[in-house]
Amino acid sequence: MLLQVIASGVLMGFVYALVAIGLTLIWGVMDIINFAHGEFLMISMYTVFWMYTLLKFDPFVSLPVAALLIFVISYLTYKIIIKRVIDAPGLTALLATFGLSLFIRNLAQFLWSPDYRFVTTSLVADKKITMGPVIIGLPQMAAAMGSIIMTVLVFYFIQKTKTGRAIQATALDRDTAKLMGIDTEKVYAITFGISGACVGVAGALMATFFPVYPESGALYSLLAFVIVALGGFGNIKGALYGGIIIGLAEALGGFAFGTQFKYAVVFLIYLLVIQVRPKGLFGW
Amino acid sequence: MLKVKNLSVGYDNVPVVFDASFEVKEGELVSIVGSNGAGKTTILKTLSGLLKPFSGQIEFLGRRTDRMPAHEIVKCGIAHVPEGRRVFGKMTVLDNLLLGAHTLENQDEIAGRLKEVYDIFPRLKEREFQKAETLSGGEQQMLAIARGLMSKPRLLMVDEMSLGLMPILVDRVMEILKEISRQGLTVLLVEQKVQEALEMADRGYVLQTGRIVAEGTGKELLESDMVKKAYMGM
Amino acid sequence: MKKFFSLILVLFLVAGLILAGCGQQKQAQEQPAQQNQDTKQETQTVKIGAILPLSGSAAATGVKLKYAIETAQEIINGEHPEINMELAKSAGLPNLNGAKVEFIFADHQANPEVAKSEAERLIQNEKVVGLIGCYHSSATKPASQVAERFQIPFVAGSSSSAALTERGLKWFTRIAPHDGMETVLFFDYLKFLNEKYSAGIKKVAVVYIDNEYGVHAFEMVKKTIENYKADGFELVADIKYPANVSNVDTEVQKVKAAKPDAIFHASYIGDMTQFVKKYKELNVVPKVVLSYCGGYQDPQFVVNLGKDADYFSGPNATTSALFSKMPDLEKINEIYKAKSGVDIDGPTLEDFASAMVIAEAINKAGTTEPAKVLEALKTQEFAAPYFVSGKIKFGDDGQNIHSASVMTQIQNGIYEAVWPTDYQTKEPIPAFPDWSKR
Amino acid sequence: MMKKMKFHPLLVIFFVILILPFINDNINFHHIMIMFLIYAGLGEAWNIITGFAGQTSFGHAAFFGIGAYTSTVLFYRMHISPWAGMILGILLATLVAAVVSYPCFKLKGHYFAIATLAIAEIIKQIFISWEYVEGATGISIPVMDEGILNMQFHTSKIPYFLIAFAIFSIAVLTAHYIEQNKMGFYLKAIREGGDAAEAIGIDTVKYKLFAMMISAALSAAFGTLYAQYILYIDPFMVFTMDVSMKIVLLTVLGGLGSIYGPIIGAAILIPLSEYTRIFLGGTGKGVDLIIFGALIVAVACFEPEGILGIFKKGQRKKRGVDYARATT
Amino acid sequence: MPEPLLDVRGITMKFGSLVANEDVTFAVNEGEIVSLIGPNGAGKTTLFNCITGFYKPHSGRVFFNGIDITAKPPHYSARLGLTRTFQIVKPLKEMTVKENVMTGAFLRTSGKKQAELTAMEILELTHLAEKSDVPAASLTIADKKRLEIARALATRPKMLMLDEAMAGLNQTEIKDAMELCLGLKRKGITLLVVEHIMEAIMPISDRVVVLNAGKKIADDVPENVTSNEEVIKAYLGERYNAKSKKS
Repeated sequence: MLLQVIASGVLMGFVYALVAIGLTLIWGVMDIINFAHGEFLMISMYTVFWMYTLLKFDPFVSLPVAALLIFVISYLTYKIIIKRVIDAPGLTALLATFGLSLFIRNLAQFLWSPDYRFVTTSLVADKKITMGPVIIGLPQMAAAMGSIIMTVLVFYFIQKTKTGRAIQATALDRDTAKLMGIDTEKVYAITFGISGACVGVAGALMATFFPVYPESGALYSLLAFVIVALGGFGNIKGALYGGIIIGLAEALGGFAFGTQFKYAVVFLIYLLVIQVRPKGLFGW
Repeated sequence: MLKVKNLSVGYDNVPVVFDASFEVKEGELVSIVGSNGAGKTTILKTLSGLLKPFSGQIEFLGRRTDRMPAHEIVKCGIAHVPEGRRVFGKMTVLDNLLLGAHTLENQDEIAGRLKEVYDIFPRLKEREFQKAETLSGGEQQMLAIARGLMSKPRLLMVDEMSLGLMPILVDRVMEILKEISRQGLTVLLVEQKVQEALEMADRGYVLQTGRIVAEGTGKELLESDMVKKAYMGM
Repeated sequence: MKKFFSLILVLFLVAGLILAGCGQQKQAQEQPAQQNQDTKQETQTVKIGAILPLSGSAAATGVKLKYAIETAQEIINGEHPEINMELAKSAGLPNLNGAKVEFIFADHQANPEVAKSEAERLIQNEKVVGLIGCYHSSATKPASQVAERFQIPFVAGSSSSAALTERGLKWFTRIAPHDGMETVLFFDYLKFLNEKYSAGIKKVAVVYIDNEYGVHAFEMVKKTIENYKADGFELVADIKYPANVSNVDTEVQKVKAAKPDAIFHASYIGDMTQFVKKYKELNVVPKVVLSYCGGYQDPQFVVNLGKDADYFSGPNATTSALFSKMPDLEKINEIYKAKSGVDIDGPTLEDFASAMVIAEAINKAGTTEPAKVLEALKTQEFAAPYFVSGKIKFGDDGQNIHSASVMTQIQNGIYEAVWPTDYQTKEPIPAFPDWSKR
Repeated sequence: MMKKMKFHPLLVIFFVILILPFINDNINFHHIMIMFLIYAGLGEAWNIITGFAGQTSFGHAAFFGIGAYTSTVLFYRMHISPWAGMILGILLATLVAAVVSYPCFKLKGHYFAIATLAIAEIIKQIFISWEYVEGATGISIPVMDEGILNMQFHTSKIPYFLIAFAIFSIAVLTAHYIEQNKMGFYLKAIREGGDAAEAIGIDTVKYKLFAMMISAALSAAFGTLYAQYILYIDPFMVFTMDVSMKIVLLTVLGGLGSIYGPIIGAAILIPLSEYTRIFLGGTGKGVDLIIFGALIVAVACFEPEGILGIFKKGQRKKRGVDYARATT
Repeated sequence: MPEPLLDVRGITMKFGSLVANEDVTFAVNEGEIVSLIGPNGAGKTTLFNCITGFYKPHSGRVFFNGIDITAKPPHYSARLGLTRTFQIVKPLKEMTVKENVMTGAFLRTSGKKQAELTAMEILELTHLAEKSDVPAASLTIADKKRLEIARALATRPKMLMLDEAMAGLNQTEIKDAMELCLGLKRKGITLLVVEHIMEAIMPISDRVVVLNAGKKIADDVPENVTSNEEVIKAYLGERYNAKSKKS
């Protein structure tokens, strides 16, 4: 049973990481807490759901569509809203993203009703892998694989491509980045877009085994905040490891102390880790 | 090549530079000298587009650049080596250099630039994959200049490169700049160390509390009594 | 500068005041306008407040409840001779010269604070003569306290916490069976299965959400099981999970480890669905799963889970399988379905009942005077052809003494009534087949 | 300059707030005024630690909740007057603030913010699971005879309003006093740079701790009032992140770091949220929150320094011109 | 000989494998102006940070006025009368000049009036009085440096540690700064000055301590230091040496 708990915890951790990667990117590059991140996730889940319901598309088919759509939405969010608040003092950006999250969440309720919905069949639905005493659902497995692939992709993108370098440079020193001929406005918009694409992929993968409803995104974004802070803001690897740690903490904590305490354990782990590493596990 | 007319600029509605006019001709090495707070850095920041002028005109190679965003100006051929080096400490030397070549598209051209730059600064080649923050101050300054050169600029602007460098290194970097200038690149140097800056300059301007108070060849300025007075704030 | 500051501040505050004033004026204007219209028809309007979770995490249910109450309003105000109910046949309330009933909806956002202030507003500003709602027991508590203070009758539909009727409130009544009654029902049903089908159910696990609803349900199980020890029942696991749970992996593993024969669930639709998915994934096969009034009763449960929803059971005020047996219910459902697109379900029907009952009480009292309405509520019996019990009667504590619920089980995607045997639409299936054999 | 002014702007604000409920005797308006005072006061309290000292707290609901629970539990279990409960709640919240925030002060920026959020969530979970305080079930405060001792008033909201006004005034005056005196200077120095502050002899940890404790104490007082006013509390309503975020939002909306900010912010946000809900909430489509969200975004975009920013901008322009004149 | 005001004994500070200070020992007597010089990366600022408590040295002790202040928080030393300024100025940007100085003055008083009086007095002394209501952020570099000193002075220190307070100033401003230092000395304030500009500090220093690569290589009166071959080689560089001799 313990094995199963650990396996489930790690798998869930990968899913959390999936959500956190996009968040950490914006946070690290622009120092903005995007409270609407969860809502982007929710839109992605709805996209997949509607493509499944109306067009009978498998979630894996609609995954790129969701990623692209959220990329565009995020990109526009930057252009329309974030651009105006990024240089504002203190918590203004937070105010804006919080307002945006309220707006999107309730717009979703307005448009699609607050019902809980499910994508009932997909390539991976209801399939599972049994390894001795451990049972692993294929949808979770797919999501975990997705999160690993995405971590690697985003990591590679940031480290090795020209745009990635520009993102890094902008994160480190915006003015000097401009002197390199980098259009930092564009870099920010792209960063926001990529973050959106990440969460779009996350939403598509998660829609195969989580319910879709207007509040569904908010659930994961709170945990994603903790994961990002645990891993260190802006650190892609940190988000992955942070996710796994949180997933494990939740599973093992719930197992040991009673499941009602599982999130309390998660928050406690964060507080403990942060005492030793005040800037997160991988923070500079 | 670069013409600045009646430039006024500053921060938060507070002007720092008043009505400054000067020019840089193709192939020259021009120094702007003045004590700290005179507005030298402000002028460079305006030239490279980080600040927008309150009034006045900037013309580079016949194009108005005063309303262009910074990254467009880089594409026009102006490279700005900022005060305090500002290398990307968490990134490798190579990444820093590649960032300098951000405006270039052609991979072969970038490779070519890289080779040229490594020829000028062999030290950087040795440290190619080190994080920039692990370099010494002098090496970082070299990296900053090399990074500026990567964009294949027509005009290289260097801000206060002597700041925080020990004198022996100041001399070395000055040498390198002179060499670069000799190879035909136009250089605009901003310095508070009047001696060193004017010694090597073809022409120079003296800035005092936001106003240009003297101009002439490097030698003229060094010998001019008036300049000394102005510079020392008398 | 500072003077300017204060001026602006004052302006803001005054703006707030004006806004408030405007709101009032608007209402004031609306009211006579409506009254004018009404006087033309020589009738008046009886206003009743309905406080529901119309946004937030329970909005899905709240919106359905709203449709149900609108259905009640339509039946009362319109002429529906096809439905065998007193208020349906004539337009409006016959004993009040055909006065129309208007339900005024307010959103409590699942927040007790808002529920309280909305109750006050409805009573004071909207001049409602009765209140119904609030679905969440935690919201019903402060809202009904307000009703008590203003001496306005409050009829709760689907709020199931037993604590509500234990407070000794005079002006409070409730339609739905509370969780204590439900728990007794559960054990009686299990006993029935054991006796009739030799189901051999002994070990009981309780899975419940960590809020008022879940915790209270569990307390009832703890208390009630003492009386059923003799029948061989024992509690093998109680698993409490956080509200807003993001996944239920660990919870299900704990359930699995306890190997229960029966699982009692106090869960909302979202978490309930996740549990079922996980039961399937980890191959948890109990004999019976019984759900307190909550997620199971939502028709979305079957829509989302399809075949996987089969064999789950729970008490329900109604089921679509009963429609054919109960023509009045069927007709009510037609009206409801036209609005909401889905069949009426248990909680929804209970809130529908609360709307009908309060209107009927006013009609029976022949006046909107609160004391008379309350007297009617407490003393009269109300016909409820839409419930299997057929009637509603409130006890001294305000609890409906006729349990409106039947035990249902989902079979082939349909909520079949399985117990008590009088209302059976299908026989219960007292064992889960293996998940792979569905 | 303005020192000898006949009235202080705060007095004007106090006066206007105080007479408003007597002009408009609509009970719903009274409710809004009470909520306005509670949230404006919470904003003032939060502003001390976040606006002045620059330590972003996302967990103020914890102190609010502790205040609410302490008095309620004492009243519910032992029939101790809520006033005594309020004082105990304040002490307890202050103690908790000191104990939990001390180890967090070495964290910078958002790491601190997330830590406060984590602490608040843990405290919430403790209360949910704590049977003595009725856990998740919440406590319905026994309805007693109305009177100042029981802090319960059933016939009119005016007494609640006056109590709220009193605590609000204390909060505003505390913030005002801090701002004008040594502590305010010190907190602002800490906000702008810990090292510089340390170098001139400011014990940054001590002052941050003071600020947090004062802030927690004020928040707890409002908690007690809130519980007595609603007469029902459960952990989900007082410990929720929604309360923390509402405090943050309205203060940022009004203007961070100024005693006027929370007042302006609450004066806009509270009536706005109440009235959008009242007029549009009944539709069940979330229209009220759509509009509400859009308005917040609009304010953030067009007035990034909060509503107060409009005035500041004017001021700065004037100063800037003066300075330019002085230097040329 | 009286006990020194500041007594630094065997300070060693490491960052990972990098040794920034190695066994540095020196003392500053009451009423002295002592300069701490050395080429870039010699570890001057690190030493400053160790003395004032921003860093915890790996070994060694620091005594101020006979009290052990090693690894005590900076505000502790400030309270004892040891205040420092920063190489990179840290004005409290959103406050005015006067408020900046008042913040310093609050160390010795809780009264706002008193703090204001102290602030005005110090602003006069540092020639900032006419800019007292200007926001600190809009000052020029020279004024910011002056403000940094003014704020430190407002804490009424026995000893002031200036970290490159003259870097980036012009000739006239440097002269002003030198005057200021001498004026402070007359007022009985002991000074420890880190500086690059030799011309400025040589005339005013009573003693000069030279660091190179983290180690102390000289500790003597200025005349002797300037003629110390090791110092010249390590620090000045040929050309600069020649030039400063010329002037």
